[in-house]
Amino acid sequence: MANLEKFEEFVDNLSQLDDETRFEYILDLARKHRHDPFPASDMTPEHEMHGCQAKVWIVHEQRGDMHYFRGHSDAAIVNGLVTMMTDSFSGLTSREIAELSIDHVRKLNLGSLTMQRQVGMMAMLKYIKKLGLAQAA
Amino acid sequence: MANLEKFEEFVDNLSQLDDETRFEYILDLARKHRHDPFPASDMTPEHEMHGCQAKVWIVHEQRGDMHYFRGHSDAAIVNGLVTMMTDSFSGLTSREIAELSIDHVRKLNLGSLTMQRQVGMMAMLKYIKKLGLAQAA
Amino acid sequence: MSGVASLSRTVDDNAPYDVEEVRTDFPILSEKIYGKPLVFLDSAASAQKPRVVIEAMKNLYEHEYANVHRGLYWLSERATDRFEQARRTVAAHLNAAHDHEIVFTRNGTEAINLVAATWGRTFLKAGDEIVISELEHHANIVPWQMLRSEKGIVIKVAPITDEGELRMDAFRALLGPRTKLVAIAHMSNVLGTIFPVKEIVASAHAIGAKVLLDGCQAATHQRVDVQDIGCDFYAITGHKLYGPSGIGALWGREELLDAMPPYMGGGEMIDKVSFEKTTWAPLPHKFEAGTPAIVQAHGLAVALDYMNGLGLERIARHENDVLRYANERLGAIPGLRIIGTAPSKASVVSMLADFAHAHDIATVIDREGVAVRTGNHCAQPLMARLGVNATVRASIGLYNRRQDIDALAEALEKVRRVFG
Amino acid sequence: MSGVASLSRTVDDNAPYDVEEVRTDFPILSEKIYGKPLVFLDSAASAQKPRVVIEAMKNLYEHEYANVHRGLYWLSERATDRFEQARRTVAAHLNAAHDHEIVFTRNGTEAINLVAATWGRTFLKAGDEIVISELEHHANIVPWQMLRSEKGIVIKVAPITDEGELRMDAFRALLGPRTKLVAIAHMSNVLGTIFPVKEIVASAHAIGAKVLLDGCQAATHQRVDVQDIGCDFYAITGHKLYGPSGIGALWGREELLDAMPPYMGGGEMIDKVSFEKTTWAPLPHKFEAGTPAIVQAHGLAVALDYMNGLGLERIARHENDVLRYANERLGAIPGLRIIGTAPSKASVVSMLADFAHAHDIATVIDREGVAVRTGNHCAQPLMARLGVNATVRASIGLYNRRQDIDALAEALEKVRRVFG
Ligand SMILES: Cc1ncc(COP(=O)(O)O)c(C=O)c1O
Ligand SMILES: Cc1ncc(COP(=O)(O)O)c(C=O)c1O
Repeated sequence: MANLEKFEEFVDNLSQLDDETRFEYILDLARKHRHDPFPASDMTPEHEMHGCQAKVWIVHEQRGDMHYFRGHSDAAIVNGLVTMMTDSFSGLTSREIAELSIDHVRKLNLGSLTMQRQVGMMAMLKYIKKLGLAQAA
Repeated sequence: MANLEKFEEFVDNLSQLDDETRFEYILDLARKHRHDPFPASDMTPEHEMHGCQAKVWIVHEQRGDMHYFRGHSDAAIVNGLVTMMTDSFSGLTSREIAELSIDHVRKLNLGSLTMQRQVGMMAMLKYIKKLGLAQAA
Repeated sequence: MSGVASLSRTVDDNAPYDVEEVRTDFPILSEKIYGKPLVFLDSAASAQKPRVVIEAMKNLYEHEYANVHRGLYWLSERATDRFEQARRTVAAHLNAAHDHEIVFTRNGTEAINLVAATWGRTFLKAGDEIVISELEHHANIVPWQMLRSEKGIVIKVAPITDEGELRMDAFRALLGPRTKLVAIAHMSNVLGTIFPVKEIVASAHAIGAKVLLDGCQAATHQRVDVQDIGCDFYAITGHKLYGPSGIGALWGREELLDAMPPYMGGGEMIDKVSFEKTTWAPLPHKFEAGTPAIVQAHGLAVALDYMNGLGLERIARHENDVLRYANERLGAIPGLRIIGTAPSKASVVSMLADFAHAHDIATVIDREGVAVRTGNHCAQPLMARLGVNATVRASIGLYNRRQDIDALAEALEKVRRVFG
Repeated sequence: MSGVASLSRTVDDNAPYDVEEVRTDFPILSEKIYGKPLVFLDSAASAQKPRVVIEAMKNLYEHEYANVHRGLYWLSERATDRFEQARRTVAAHLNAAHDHEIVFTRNGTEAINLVAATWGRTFLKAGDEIVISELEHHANIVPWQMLRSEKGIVIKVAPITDEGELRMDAFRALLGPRTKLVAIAHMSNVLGTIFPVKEIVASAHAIGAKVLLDGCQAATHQRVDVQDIGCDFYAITGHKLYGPSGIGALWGREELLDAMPPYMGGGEMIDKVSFEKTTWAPLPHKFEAGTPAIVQAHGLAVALDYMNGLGLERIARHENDVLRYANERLGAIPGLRIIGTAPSKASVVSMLADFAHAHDIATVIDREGVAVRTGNHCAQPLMARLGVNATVRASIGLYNRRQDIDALAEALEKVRRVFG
């Protein structure tokens, strides 16, 4: 599968970190995100993903055959994770999105940030797939 | 409380027996009962006590102020226990019946025949009280 | 998660297991009753638990316990993981298409009641028909009677033969345009009969009826594949599967569960709550209100792992061997009649004795350390059909062996001497 | 049944107990999380279990396990005895007038649902009113909403003050001729407020309404006497009472329970079953269909014995001391606001931080070994009332101590450094 460069970069980076620095890394992603703020006007119920403790919004756009995602959360760590997911899977085709699976989430080694957050990541992946594929259908 | 001679006799006898002979004793009661059979015509739903695995019938009669009980079960051991209960508590006045309590059942030391059977005996006592007191009211 | 001992035992999948070795996995089996070794022949009522199950629950309480699903801390994540892993284990055990088709309940009874109270109440109306059989357990009779009182549905009862088989012709004749559900035991707890469930499902589906199978007994004696059977709901109960008390499960087809309203209301099963309007969580949480039986779900999963470690087919072969022996040995006792002689049966021997009342039998053989069940086995209508008040039922678990049958036979001979 | 250690601790009933000694009764409290000692401050979600409870259940499985009520053999009688003894223990703990007024359920949620589905469905009709409060747990909201959808009853919501107290004037104003039930928390799981239940009962009874108290939190922090309170139903949940998961109980007044139809159908809860007609067993079995959570009921009883061994009043005094300390210590952290400041409150500190999202707080302090709960605490309407999405809640169990609060405070300071 092509075009997963950004994703592979995350996988690489995370695999080289220990728990403490991995945590910092995710918070950094959230901080970077501050420079490219998610507009308040997009924080609407229609963009909100349910089922998380923190609020999560994800916006989807299709340009040609490619899908692009932007997201945000009101909690910093979740915000970092959302950023990781939207950056990872933006620029994919419908077919590529259809092929994403929980193995992708598993590959992102979150160390001690696993489980609940992994569940949250799965949910995000599902949501991203839903957005991408609904558009395709 | 007067008139519990028969009951006290059972208590005495049972307390002197060990598990094996206590069992024989109860079966003996059932066998004796064979010589004074419970008439089939009394084995009717109205005389049947519910809630036991074996069928139990108890018939109540009032003569003057005194209450008399006769009973039967299709299972031999239960039959022995029924006999013990009806013999113990026949010839009592309404007031005396009202005073019967689970302590009376506890005093009948059933050894290893306890628990479920004790529960059954409690149920019989309750039933005897119900029959005796319904009449009295 | 199954013990190392049991793993090493599975090297040759076809060889029978060493039952004496297996017995050492079950602490209670070395108990003495009135000074005599326990002979436990009542697994159909509730099975005993292997040490791995007991220890797994102890460990969870001692090292990883917290409430599930809502905590963001380590212990809660561990406990949630155990709980959801248990769901996956149950789903795999029944070969469910999706993990979220497994709903945890207290027991098999609740699993059936859940279907009656949600699917039944929502989709059935007066005059609609449910077909059950003459040999159902009360758990698969009373919920439908309660629904009948409420909705005016009609319950039709498929007859069995004297041997305890379903009369397929008569069963098919009961199916009609108003039949909405066939709710039937996969295996009888009284007679041991295993019903031809694939045929039953085919007939029911042919007329558009759904099928609920009461698998509380069957799942303990054979591999169950709900997709292969083709049924719509399947109920199991943990304590008969060598798991703890307090846990059971309903498997239901995703689209049916999705269409059903929730059963109980509370935490876990909601999405958003306001005083005006509440929306439901997705499957399976929609049906799991409140704090679930967390540790018991884990215990059940470990029990299923244990069974799989031994091998379901090997367990069945072993039990069938003991069952055959029991038929011979007990069948040879004068005055004792075995009821339930269907060719397809498992694990259960129900008996009538002409020399003593079932209650007396139980009392006497208890004193020999032999535990069997007497009574109506929560199947009063079947008792009425058979024209008996009570039977003596010996049931065989994976840890029983021929000696247990010998002990029972000897105890019964003693009863004959006392009462005969 | 409580450990010898705890018995010896009760010599002087007024002296505080040695919390360090008590902590050794709870195996999980010596766990390390990411290499740091566990600081467990989430007992309001689910409490940890003392060793005596875990061992008692293990023992039952290893030495005395069988199904209950129907067996005539030794093990079954033992298990039945344990189970019914557990009922007596719960009855005594709540000072119920009769043992058979105790119905075992899976959890507190089921206890409330049972009342809604049986008493509610039978005795309420369109237009009848139920009064709840703004701070109810979903378990005491959703069952009534489900009943509202089905029956057209009306739910009225009594407001609370900003401090978290029930506005008694407004509550009384909601009571009217159509009020049939007041269903209200005895203690709030979010704010810790203890409601004036005797006053509530008096007002409700004065207009002929029944009162159900959700005692899932209250019963863990104080002695509950249902006869003294005068309520009609009381719901508790075992896992918050230092007992196992998978068990709860409903207490109900005999005459009410007697008048209610059964909840689920199946074994145990029937008297006679035929296909035509089925009659119900007497209390409490009418409400306990199928194999109950046998071992868990026993575990709960041992947990209650353990609590009584320590002394309910001493537990309350101890917890209140830690609570006062928490209010001071946490209240001094800049940017942290404690919500829920009713004079009558117990065990719970809910907080809002202006320096970090609750989710981030939980994640960071988890890595320090500190377990607290964040989120809406299954009380979304209360969150809406307070105008917040989520709080951080620390809750104090009998084994917590001032050091735990210090650890939490230090972890929160760390959060402030990371996010502030
Ligand atoms: C065939 C059958 N169905 C249902 C049940 C009910 O199981 P449980 O009591 O665990 O709910 C049983 C067990 O008693 C059973 O044998
Ligand atoms: C006030 C209150 N009511 C009800 C419940 C429900 O308890 P359970 O989840 O054990 O059914 C809880 C616990 O979450 C609670 O805090």
